[in-house]
Amino acid sequence: MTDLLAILIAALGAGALVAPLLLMGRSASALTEPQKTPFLGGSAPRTHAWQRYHARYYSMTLLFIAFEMEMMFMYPWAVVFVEEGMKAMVEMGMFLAILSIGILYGWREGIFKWQ
Amino acid sequence: MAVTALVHRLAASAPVPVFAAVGEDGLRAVDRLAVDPRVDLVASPLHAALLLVVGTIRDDDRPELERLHDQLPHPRATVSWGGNAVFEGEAVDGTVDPLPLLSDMHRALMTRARPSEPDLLPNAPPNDWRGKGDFGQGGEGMMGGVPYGRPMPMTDDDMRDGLALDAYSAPFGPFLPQFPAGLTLDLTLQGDVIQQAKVLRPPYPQHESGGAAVALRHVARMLRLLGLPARAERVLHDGPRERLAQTLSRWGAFAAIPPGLGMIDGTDVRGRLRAWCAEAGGGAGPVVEDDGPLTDLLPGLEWHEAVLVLNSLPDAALRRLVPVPKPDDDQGEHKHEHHHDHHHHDHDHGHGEAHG
Amino acid sequence: MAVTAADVLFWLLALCAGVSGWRVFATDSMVRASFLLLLSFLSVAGIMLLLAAPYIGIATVFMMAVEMMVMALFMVMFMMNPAGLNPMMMVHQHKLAIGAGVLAFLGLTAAILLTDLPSDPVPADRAVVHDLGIELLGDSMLVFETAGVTLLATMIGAVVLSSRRGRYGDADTGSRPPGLEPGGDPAGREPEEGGGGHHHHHH
Amino acid sequence: MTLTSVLIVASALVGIGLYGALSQQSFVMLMMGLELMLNGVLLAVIGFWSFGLGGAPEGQLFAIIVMAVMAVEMAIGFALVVAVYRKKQADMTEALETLKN
Amino acid sequence: MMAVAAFVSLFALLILGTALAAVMDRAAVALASGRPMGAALKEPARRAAALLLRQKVETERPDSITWPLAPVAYLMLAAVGLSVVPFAPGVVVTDISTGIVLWGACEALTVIVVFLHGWSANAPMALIGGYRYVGIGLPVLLLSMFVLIAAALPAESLSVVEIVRAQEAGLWNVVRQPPGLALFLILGLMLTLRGPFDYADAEDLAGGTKAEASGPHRLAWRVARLAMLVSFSAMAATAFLGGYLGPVLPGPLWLVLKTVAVMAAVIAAGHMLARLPPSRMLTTVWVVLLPLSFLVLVLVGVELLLWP
Repeated sequence: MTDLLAILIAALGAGALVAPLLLMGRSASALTEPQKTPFLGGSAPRTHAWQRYHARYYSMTLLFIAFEMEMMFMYPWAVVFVEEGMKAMVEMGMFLAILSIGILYGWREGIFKWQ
Repeated sequence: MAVTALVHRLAASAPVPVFAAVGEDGLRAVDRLAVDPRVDLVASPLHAALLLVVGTIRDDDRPELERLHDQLPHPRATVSWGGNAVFEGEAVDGTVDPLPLLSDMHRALMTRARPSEPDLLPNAPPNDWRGKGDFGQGGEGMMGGVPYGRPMPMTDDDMRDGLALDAYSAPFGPFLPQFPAGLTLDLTLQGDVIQQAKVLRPPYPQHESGGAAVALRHVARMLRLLGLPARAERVLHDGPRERLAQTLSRWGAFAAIPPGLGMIDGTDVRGRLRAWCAEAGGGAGPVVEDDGPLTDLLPGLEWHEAVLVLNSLPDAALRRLVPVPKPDDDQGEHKHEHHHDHHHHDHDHGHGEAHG
Repeated sequence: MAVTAADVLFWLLALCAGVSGWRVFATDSMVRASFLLLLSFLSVAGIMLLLAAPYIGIATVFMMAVEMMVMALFMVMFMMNPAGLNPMMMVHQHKLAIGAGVLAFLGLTAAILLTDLPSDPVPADRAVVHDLGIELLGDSMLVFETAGVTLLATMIGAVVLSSRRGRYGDADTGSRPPGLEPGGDPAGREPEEGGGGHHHHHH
Repeated sequence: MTLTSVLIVASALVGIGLYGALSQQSFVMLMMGLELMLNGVLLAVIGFWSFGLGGAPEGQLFAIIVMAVMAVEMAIGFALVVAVYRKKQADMTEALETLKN
Repeated sequence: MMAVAAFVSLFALLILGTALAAVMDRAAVALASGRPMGAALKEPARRAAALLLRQKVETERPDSITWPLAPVAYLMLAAVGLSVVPFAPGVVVTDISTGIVLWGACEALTVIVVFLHGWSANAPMALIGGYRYVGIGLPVLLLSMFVLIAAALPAESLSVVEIVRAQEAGLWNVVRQPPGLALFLILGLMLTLRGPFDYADAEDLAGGTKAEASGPHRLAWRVARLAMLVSFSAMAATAFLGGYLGPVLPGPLWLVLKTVAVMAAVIAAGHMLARLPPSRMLTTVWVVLLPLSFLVLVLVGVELLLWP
């Protein structure tokens, strides 16, 4: 409860520091059409830039979300590591070794390159 | 009010944010300006207060220059330095140092002593869209029409992984600071990978015969693109010297360039950077005998790599690698359009794309 | 019954979770939809903090932040009109869906109200993260290692399905990368000969 | 804030998620509905754990498993989307023609 | 009382630190490029004033909610990240038991914020910048979480306060795991869009996600980036350099000194090495840096097993 409140106050307080910068001048001077053209070195774009964007690392992101799940287990593990000693080391070693196979496989398949 | 006055005074003494539109024989002057701490050469017109037109500008590039001018946020002003004065703004002779004028104008703009320059292009959207379409947004259905003035990109094949997503196709240049000055490429991108490249306009000749100073500026430009702007300035500041290549490799400059990138005549970008370094130390510069075309080099490259390739080439070779535009292909059409009425330039493209 | 600050926070967060969850399906922009869903998760994470679950609550934030980031990437990749420039209504069986949603809510609420819920709150001084660690390494060790294997299988499956050399064959069959030099060898991996793959557009 | 109120909020999330999952045509939007439902499940699990189980670690473990299920569902779901798109260049669960407009 | 002191410290460090970071940034540029350093002190204020007076331009059809939201959220995340850092014994905004998890959540949300900044402008350069950044940012998150977990191992807790206490009782983490700090600095470069990890706002994209931002908007983005640098540096100083611990001087001063030192290191590192093309960097992060962070974890683990 106090944690959440403290975090919210810190966040909102900081946000209030720059929010005026983004609110100022919104209506003051009307923008003209040529001003609003996105920058392409002088040329005008033909289409909107928003598109079905080809993120070249899409396979990597899928591997990433599966691999990242291991963080959920690692944080509690870190808390009890000293207490559990060797057992913790071995179990997490096994867990990470299993997941590392996935990374090696992904590497072999070339997913860490731009597709 | 005291605060406002303070802000104006502080702003007036800030380094002058300048966007440089480089024309024929303008590069040398701009590179000299880049090392001056009183000037901030910025990469986007939206970050600039002054538009500096350096060297002679082609008539064809006038509409682009005007658009660039209008993209500068108010308060703004134009200075043309050498070459043909293109706007009514201030003009300086090529032999004169423009810095005092730039500083004065910036000061005047920031203290509101000088009015901001109005737009040069008419205040009209690229396509008429207001009130049209199903929701008044100018679009039709899912992908059609011109929502908010422009059509949406359409699907196209992908050369690398075969996932046919939307291809972004647009002319890039002629005043893109990361491209050789004047070069205008019609690029089709899928994500950040170039699928097709077509030269619309060649780069401006810089009439530079080579030599250590030119090589050094090339090295500096490459370093800036590799994310080392301060190092680039250092290189220019320290002047020509030997063993520059060793220094660069300590900074990881060679390691950062993929081997085999932009291979021409058996030399890649890495090799050419090495040759630039050698030339800066009194050796021989990069030799590019092949004559292109440049547009074959770019497809398949990711944006950052493509920019590196373009900037690794010597001026003369670059101009040779760019195919001479034939009068009968659509190169001619472009010129035609500009001469007639550049305001309708976007229309034609827009509609062509929407139904394509 | 007195309303505490915790209650106010709870209902605010609950409102935020619900409204942003609903807006996910009402917005045109896929990017906004993804991050509205994230906002719903963030609100729930806030509620979890109130529920004395500091670990699960905050871990939800980082897990969901990256998942929704990836979600946004894929939404934009595969949805037509990803930014919603043309407003659209991509729903079917709309009334049925609303009915099912309302029914599920009412049914579950009724069940909750009619059930005699257990009451055994977490003691304030309980080291919940430590407990979880002990549980993972002790009694639930098998669950933990099974999760490892499952995640490995997921990783491999995702790579096999999504990468260019998936089990549906080379994705670049039929397309040949250009040469590094004119007429030279292709850049990148060369597709195998004889691939009949042909891409067709739906426009 | 009682277990009842937490569970009602959770069931509201499940309800909205169910609406999304049933009404959306596109596969990726359908996944968003599923995620929202799992969000409700997650909240319910933590609510139970917090109010009804005296903080037994199994409750947290169950929440982690729900999250793992989400991660697996997403990774495999999107991989399938990619694979299907490669094959058919379309990701709709229904044919495009039936779309409005 | 302690809570008030903590909030005052947080905002003081955030605001003054940001100003100092701006000066240091300019000084570093001057130093690295061989210019006179004299102007560096005043330049940030002058540049800020000049940005304040310029018009804020929007593109034709931006996402008008997420675009201005991005800089605000960036700064908010910097503040939340800083809220787990203790300024002195007992003076901390939130002594949450899962402090490093909260920090990790802030990292992940930062990636989203930068992406949104690139996406919202509906302009090609910004879009490419945002997307490239996500590709590199996501795997770098993994690195940072591994090294932070390694830093938390001796403390037997995820609380940042406990991590400092463990360093008081034993060794500073930088002594125990020097490569951990080095890897964590990479995260600093990534979070603050600097040098070799600046894929979002890079020069080759005419400024990337900030290419279409002008005037006050650009100022806000710059401020948020620098504030994130302060927040990151304070976190690195706390997790690896003992935070407020130190002889003679009062604790908060030590924290400030260490924060400034880390800030200087991150700024310097940003000017040190060339940026790889994103594809090469992605491979490097997964294949070289990630195994390295595993190694750090294993070394710390073995060390703790041998000398508990």
